[in-house]
Amino acid sequence: MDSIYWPTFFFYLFSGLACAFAVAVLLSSNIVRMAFYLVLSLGATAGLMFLAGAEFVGAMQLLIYVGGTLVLLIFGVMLTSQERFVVMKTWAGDWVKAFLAGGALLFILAYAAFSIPEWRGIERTEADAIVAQPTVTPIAMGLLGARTDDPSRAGYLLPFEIVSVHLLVVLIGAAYLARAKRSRSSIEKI
Amino acid sequence: MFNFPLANLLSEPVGVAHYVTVGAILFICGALCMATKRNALGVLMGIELVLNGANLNFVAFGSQYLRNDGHSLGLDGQLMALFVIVLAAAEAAVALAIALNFYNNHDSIDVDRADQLRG
Amino acid sequence: MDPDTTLPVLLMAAWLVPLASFVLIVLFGKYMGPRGIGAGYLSVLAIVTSAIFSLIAMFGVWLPNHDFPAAHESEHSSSTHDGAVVSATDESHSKDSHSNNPHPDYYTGDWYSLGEFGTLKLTIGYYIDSLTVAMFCMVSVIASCVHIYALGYMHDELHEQFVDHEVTLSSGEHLHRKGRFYRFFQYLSLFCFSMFGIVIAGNVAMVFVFWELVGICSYFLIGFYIERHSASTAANKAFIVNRIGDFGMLIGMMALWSSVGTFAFGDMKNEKGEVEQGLFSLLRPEESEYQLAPPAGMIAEQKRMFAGDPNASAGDAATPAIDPKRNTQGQWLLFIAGVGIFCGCVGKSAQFPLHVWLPDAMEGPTPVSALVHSATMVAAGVYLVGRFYPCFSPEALLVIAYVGCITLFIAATIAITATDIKRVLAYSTVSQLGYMMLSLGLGGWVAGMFHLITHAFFKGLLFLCSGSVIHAVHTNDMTFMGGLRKKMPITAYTMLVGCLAIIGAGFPLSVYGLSGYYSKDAIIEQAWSFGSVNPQHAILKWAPVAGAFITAFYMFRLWYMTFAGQPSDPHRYDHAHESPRVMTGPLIVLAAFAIGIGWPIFHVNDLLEQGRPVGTLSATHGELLTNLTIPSEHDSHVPLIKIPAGIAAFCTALAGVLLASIIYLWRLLNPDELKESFKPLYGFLWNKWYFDELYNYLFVKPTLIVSHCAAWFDRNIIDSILHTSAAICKACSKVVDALFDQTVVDGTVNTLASGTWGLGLWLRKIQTGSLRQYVMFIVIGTVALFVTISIVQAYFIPTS
Amino acid sequence: MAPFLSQYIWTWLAYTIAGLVHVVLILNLVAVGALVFIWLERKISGRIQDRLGPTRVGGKFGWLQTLADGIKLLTKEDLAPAGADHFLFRIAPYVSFCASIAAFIAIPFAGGEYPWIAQHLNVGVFFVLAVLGLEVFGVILAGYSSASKWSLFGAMREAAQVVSYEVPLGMCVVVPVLIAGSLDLVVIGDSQAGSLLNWFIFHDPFTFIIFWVYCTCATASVNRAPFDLAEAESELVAGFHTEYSGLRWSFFFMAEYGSMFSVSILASILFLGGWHGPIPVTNFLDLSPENGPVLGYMGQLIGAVNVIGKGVFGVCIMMWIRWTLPRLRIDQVMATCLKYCTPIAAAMFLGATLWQLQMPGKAFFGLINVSPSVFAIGDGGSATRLVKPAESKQDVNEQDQIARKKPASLELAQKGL
Repeated sequence: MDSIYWPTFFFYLFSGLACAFAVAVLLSSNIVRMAFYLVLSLGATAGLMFLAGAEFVGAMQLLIYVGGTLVLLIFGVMLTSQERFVVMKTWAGDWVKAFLAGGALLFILAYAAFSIPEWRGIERTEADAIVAQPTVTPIAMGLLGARTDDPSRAGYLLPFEIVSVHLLVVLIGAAYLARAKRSRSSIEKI
Repeated sequence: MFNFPLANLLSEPVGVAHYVTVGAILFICGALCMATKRNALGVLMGIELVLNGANLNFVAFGSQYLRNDGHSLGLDGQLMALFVIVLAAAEAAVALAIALNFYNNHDSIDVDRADQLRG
Repeated sequence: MDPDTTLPVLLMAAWLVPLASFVLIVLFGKYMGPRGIGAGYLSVLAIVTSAIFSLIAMFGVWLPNHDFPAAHESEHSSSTHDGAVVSATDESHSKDSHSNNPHPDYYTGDWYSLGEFGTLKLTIGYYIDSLTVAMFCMVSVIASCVHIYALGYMHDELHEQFVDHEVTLSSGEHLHRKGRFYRFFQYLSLFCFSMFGIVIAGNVAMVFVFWELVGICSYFLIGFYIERHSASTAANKAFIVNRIGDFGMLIGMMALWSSVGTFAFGDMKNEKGEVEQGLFSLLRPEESEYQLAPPAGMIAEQKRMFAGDPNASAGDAATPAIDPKRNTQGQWLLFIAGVGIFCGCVGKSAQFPLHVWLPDAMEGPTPVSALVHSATMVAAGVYLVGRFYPCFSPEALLVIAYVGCITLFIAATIAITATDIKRVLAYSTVSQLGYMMLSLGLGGWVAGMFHLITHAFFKGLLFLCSGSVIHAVHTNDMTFMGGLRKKMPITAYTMLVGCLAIIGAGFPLSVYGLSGYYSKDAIIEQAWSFGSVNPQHAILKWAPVAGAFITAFYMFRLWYMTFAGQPSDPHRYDHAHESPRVMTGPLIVLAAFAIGIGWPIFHVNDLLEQGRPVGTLSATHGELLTNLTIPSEHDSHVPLIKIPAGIAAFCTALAGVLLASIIYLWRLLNPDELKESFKPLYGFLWNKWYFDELYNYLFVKPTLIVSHCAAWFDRNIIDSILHTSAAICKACSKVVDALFDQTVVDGTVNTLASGTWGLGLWLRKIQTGSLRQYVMFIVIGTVALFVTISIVQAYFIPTS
Repeated sequence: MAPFLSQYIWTWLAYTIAGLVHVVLILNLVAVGALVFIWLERKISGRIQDRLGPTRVGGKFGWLQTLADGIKLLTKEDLAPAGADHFLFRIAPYVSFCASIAAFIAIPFAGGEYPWIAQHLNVGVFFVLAVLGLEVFGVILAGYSSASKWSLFGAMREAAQVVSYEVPLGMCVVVPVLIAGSLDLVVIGDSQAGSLLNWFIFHDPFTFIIFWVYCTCATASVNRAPFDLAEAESELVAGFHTEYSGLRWSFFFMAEYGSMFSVSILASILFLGGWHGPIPVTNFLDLSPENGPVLGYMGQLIGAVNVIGKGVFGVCIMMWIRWTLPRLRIDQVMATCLKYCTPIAAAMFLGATLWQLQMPGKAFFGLINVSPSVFAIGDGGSATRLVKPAESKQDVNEQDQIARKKPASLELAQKGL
């Protein structure tokens, strides 16, 4: 038996965390706790991304998802809670149906994933020889339109710009959608 | 010699399949979340989980260390994941706005009450 | 300048400019200035441009390149001038009488080929000789005057609301409509274009096309006040009567083409450089010294027609039984062709028996009348006779002469009693056209054409004057006029010039006179010359003389009733006024032409002499009527004929003027009493020889009876058949409806509909509106997709 | 440290020991730092308000006052409101505190080839920002789970404020990243090697302005006065931590001071030269690793002192501001962010970009040249980026020539544009 390969150890640690908290999100009925578990799950996923060599994506995941999205989520929770703790019970039948369907899908996906030999991972000897390559600069150059890994392929300047504009539009639209409506009486006063 | 499958679990590197399985678990948790939560924000969290599972798959396919045949999406996988993250943020903003409007109109965020489009 | 290239271009420009104006006005007329006034100016600009091009063609190209032949008429009429010349002309004269003239100078060619069907070639081409150029100048100058005049005359149409006082609606009000100023000029431009087209046409087909175009223009213009019943019926009448003539013309054309095989007038080189002989060369071949000789094809055709011999061909005709004295081979066909073509001219030039449309055509606006009666439409008929002159056999010419003679007399007599100022002029036109036809029929080609030109000027003048009067007093009836000389002197004295010109006033046996003096005297001389060789046709000798008397009488009757004496309607008299300058200007110009156009120094006669058609100079003898002789035109200039004819013309005209003065100026005889004393005759004339009634009984009534019968047949027999079959159909379809439609068709449709409805109801259950269930559907769908694909892959796709 | 240890003991043990050492060091830094800062704040506020501050406990300067407070808090009863969500209520302070401490994982205290840093990340800046952003999460959980309207209001304000201020803060941070060409904090710090003239704050006018924007936004994002709306005593009793007592309350407090310290250190690394002092003492003394481990260690120590000193200075400035300026209203806070800070940051970002394009390889407002090796675009790792002394002379010469050629080609490029 070989010595422990530490990335595998951390993979199982983080994936266990991520899955456990994802299940916790599913099972919890308190919306704020759900949000809390979700943050943890996402944080663990960010760790998985670091492990897969995508440290920039992981950092972005932390920064945007955890820092931004979830704050918005909780913001929404506070604005929409009519009681102190919002609990909405789901029918037991829904649970059963959901778990049946979900279980079937999970089985299929996992079976499919493990049925491909190339996806089983590399040999230990190869893994020990890995020297991590930083990915920030290639990603940055890719977003600016120049691919350093494969110069023959097109960069991502156009999608990047589209996403930027899209984001701007969405934010304006969201602000418009969410702004407080004036009550009828105040309009009449004007 | 027959090896017990879990015997060298921690001593062998993981592969894409492991990541995909984790992604599938996250995805299914998210999907079930969407299917079972009556709270609109719960549905939104389910969506986040689904997207996250998908992201994990992208990253896994883009990683150079996870496949034994040397193929990978390379940078594309990571950039896809980045775009998904950004779009998810946008989606969350819009979804929250919708939820707020919904709340304003229904005094609740129970999605089961949003069935005006029932056939 | 090379006339071969420049003449066609110049005349084509003159021809097409009115078309351009027409097209522009059609498209943009409404937007040209306030209520389309710009259309008038555009039209005037176009016709003046045409006139300038025509005059350039005449004075810049034709005259410098073509010397006049040794003058005949002018020398003869002024034989006292120069003795040396007399002998020379006598020599040439004697030579001319016995030999025939060759082709005149002409230019012909095709601009554009429309199509070629076997030997039939349809082209847009030109045939230009001195007659063409002269006609171009005449038409464009007169049309320019008329256009300018119309700018003033049609001024009422410029109002936004034009009130037509002659139309009363059922509500008792007069008709109010928008002004149609631009439309009037649009038609005028098209009219001029069509007339130019006839004149310049290089082949028969093109002539026919523009012939019909002129017809349709006259229809539009006569019916310009379409709301007036009289105007619309007059337009219809003109159109229908013209169609009758055109039918004859088609027969003539077909007769010519089927036997001769070409439509072109002149000889033309084709692409290979060979000369294709035209109509004139074929009918008057050079070998027979330009005598009219029916070509081989015509002889064969006649054989086929008359003998019923379908095998007859040109080969048989190649060896005819030659009887030099009396060769009737092909003459009948020639006669038919000639008379057929002449039929068209009868219709267009309002000859007896188709003259009835012309007086009715007075319903159009006066500028239209002026244009129709002087330069364009009626002139077209005479021009066509002149153009086809080489194709007419002596017998056909005799028919022409008799028709002209009858026309001139009938029209003149009707004009005596007419009180409508425009109708008097209209009948005078018919009468003068009769003169022209008579002259042409008697061999006086130059005289007829000369009279065509001079008449165009003074008749245009007369009509414009009458229009001016009508404009002033708002009525056509001369009995409401009188004494207008003081109110509108320019109109009065220009009209007097017109009257004098039409009666042929001049110093007898001298060279001093108005334009009519020369042309009319030439016609009478020709008639006398003809009478001297054909004593059996003496009536043709005296009719023009009598006509001259009547002409003088009614023309001066007209002038006296209008301008002299006391005003018969003081109210109208008080409101009368001289017309604006835009109308009097053309009057003065035309008056100048009416005075001077015939003067020998202007050489109009010589110009026409240049265009004398091939082989028409010498005297010819009839082949079918052996005792018929068409004399040479130059024979009429011998003093033996010229002097008595001139004196007779002068005396009759003077007598007519005197009689008119006695009755209408000095009032020595009361016209009403005369009316009473000659009541039957007066009634006969007043009713225009009962021509309309005659035609009514002869043609209209029978047609109506036949059509009533047909209508009865329609209504009773055919309709009942239809109704019965419809009822049967209905019954059948009711049965089918019950048996098939309601069960099978409706059943299918209803089943489909209810099936769709049921499916929709079932599918509706899936649309729960529940977000969560939709997610479940997605998950289940994904699983199902995977399972399906797996099964398909495992069991149905063979593994390689 | 771990590789060094793993030569002697099991690898996993070596890593564990190394990790523990790092954790202890960082925890000490934050916890002890908080003790010091609380005492410091009391003294400074006293001085500003013309009084002495704590004097009784702990000798002359009252330096034991905080420790005494800490003991008092430890002994207090750990209360939770009846309606609270106990689980979240208990866990919220730890979330904040963890986030605050976790930021120090990626913060270097000394650079060079062997930087003093718990975990060397090549996306260090982002990591620090992300983790600092997580801190607000604890605040929100606390405010929500307390079942108190004051807490909820405080948390709401906090959420709105922090989320808003992250936008200009991110833009401010990107400018030094842009100039250094890396997200790696070690690289950024080493890019400012040399004297005060090489600091990014003096790099060009835009960075000079954006430094102050950064200060404003950083103050706001750590909820310090005048942006401390989340705990505005006059309106909300104590804001999100109204219901907390004892040790849990002190965790929030430590998290706050930890965040202050971390943003200050971040400011010092991004703009103020990091571990490079205003005068390059280490260079004068040749305190580099090449001259032996001891001298190298001395150099690193001086660097750490520099970083911590600048951080403390930043914290003191924040305290000074707190006791000087009145608190803003929430709408003023948002207006400051959205109407002023964000546009200014965006404009400065653009200006700095253009400046970089126009004057590459220059420092101190474009007045002096910098060795181009520092500015060459590489990928991340500091080890590959630092110039080896043996080759440096030739390299510098060559690269100088390249640098001299560069403006010409850039000019051409601009003309082409």
